[in-house]
Amino acid sequence: MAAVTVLYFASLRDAAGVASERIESDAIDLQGLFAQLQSRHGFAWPADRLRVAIDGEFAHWEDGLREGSEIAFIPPVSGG
Amino acid sequence: MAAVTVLYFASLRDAAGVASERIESDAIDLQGLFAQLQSRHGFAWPADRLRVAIDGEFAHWEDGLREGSEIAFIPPVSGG
Amino acid sequence: MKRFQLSDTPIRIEPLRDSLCHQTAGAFASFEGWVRDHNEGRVVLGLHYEAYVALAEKEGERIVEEAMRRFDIVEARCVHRIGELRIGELAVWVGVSAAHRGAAFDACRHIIDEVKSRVPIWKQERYREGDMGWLHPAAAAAGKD
Amino acid sequence: MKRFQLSDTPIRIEPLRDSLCHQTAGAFASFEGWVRDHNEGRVVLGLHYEAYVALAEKEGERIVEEAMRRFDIVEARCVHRIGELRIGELAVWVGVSAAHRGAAFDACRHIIDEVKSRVPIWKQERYREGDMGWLHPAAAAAGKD
Repeated sequence: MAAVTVLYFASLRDAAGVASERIESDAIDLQGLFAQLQSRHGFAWPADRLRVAIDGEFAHWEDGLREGSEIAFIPPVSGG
Repeated sequence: MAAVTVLYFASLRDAAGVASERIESDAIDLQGLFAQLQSRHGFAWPADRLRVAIDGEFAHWEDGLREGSEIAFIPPVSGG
Repeated sequence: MKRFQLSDTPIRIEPLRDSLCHQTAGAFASFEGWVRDHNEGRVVLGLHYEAYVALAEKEGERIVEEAMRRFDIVEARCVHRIGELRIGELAVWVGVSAAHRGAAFDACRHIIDEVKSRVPIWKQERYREGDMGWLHPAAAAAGKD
Repeated sequence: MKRFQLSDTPIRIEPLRDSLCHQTAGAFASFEGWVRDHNEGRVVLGLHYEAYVALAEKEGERIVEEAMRRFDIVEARCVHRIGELRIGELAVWVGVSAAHRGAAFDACRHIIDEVKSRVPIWKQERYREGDMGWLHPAAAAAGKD
């Protein structure tokens, strides 16, 4: 089990109903964590349409969960 | 014979020593006029490196001389 | 000096432009993104930009630094607004100075293309009918706006 | 309104840029040509732009009008300085607004390329050694600066 903070942005935050949450998860990687949160919040996005970041840097879906880290799921961007 | 005003710009004016001159010419076209002025002023430019204008519009070297018109020989431009 | 910045207040163009001046630079290209009054057939009254600030600042900086290495340019900067914007307001500014114009244009376009596709910033439009919508363009539509 | 102008006084960018704003325009691209302190290995102290004014104004206007027809843009303008200029001064400004950025960039670049190759304006550089020289680039060198 790892305790992490998860950040949500844009429509993902609207779906989650919160901008961030602290959760404990037994997922082995970020992909697994997203699957758990997707079923809890009903996210419409499949993981392959999102990017993921750990502690302010882009990460890979296969990366493991580090205790105390901050994880962000990043829906398609629309700046500019 | 046609009396025309000829305008010179940039290095062509430096070579002519004047910005404009009024001349009478029996040249049948602008190409012929340029040849006359080239031999008088010693212009280094061949006609095919220049453009020519009559009364503020681009013209063709084969165009004839119109009495009272203003003719400009235009060396390669360097604006911008 | 940071070459990429997020700003929650209106972007002031003149000091940005002046910061790119250099005696060896003969060319300057800039791009501005303005808030339009419509999008995909709907009337837009205003919009909100949200960013994942920590990552957006890093990724934006990487993009401009990459352009500094990849193109033969003198200086480059980009500023992106966040927060509430009105129609006509400046949402993003990119400026590039270079010895020659080809590199200035190419780098400027490269930076805005990359910023739009890589920097974690999201646009929420507010429509005449009272609803709002987040824009999450599919990768296939990238490069259109 | 003339879309192309010659100016014998410093170009003021802000009113030009503002004149291109339009609620349907989401993108704005601009180009500036600045006086460099060197050219082809020589130190340049300043320069002088001379124009065949009557024809330059007509040809410049034709170039911008052509761009208005050829590209999907909202508005475009160009101003070129004539007379004496110092190092760093703004020699030419081009601005284009459009719904989308591709057309804004393409039209802006097209206009400056055409202005440099077609408008009867000549640059005379003043060098550190005291001499001066008119620039008459060969057609083959077009598009370099």
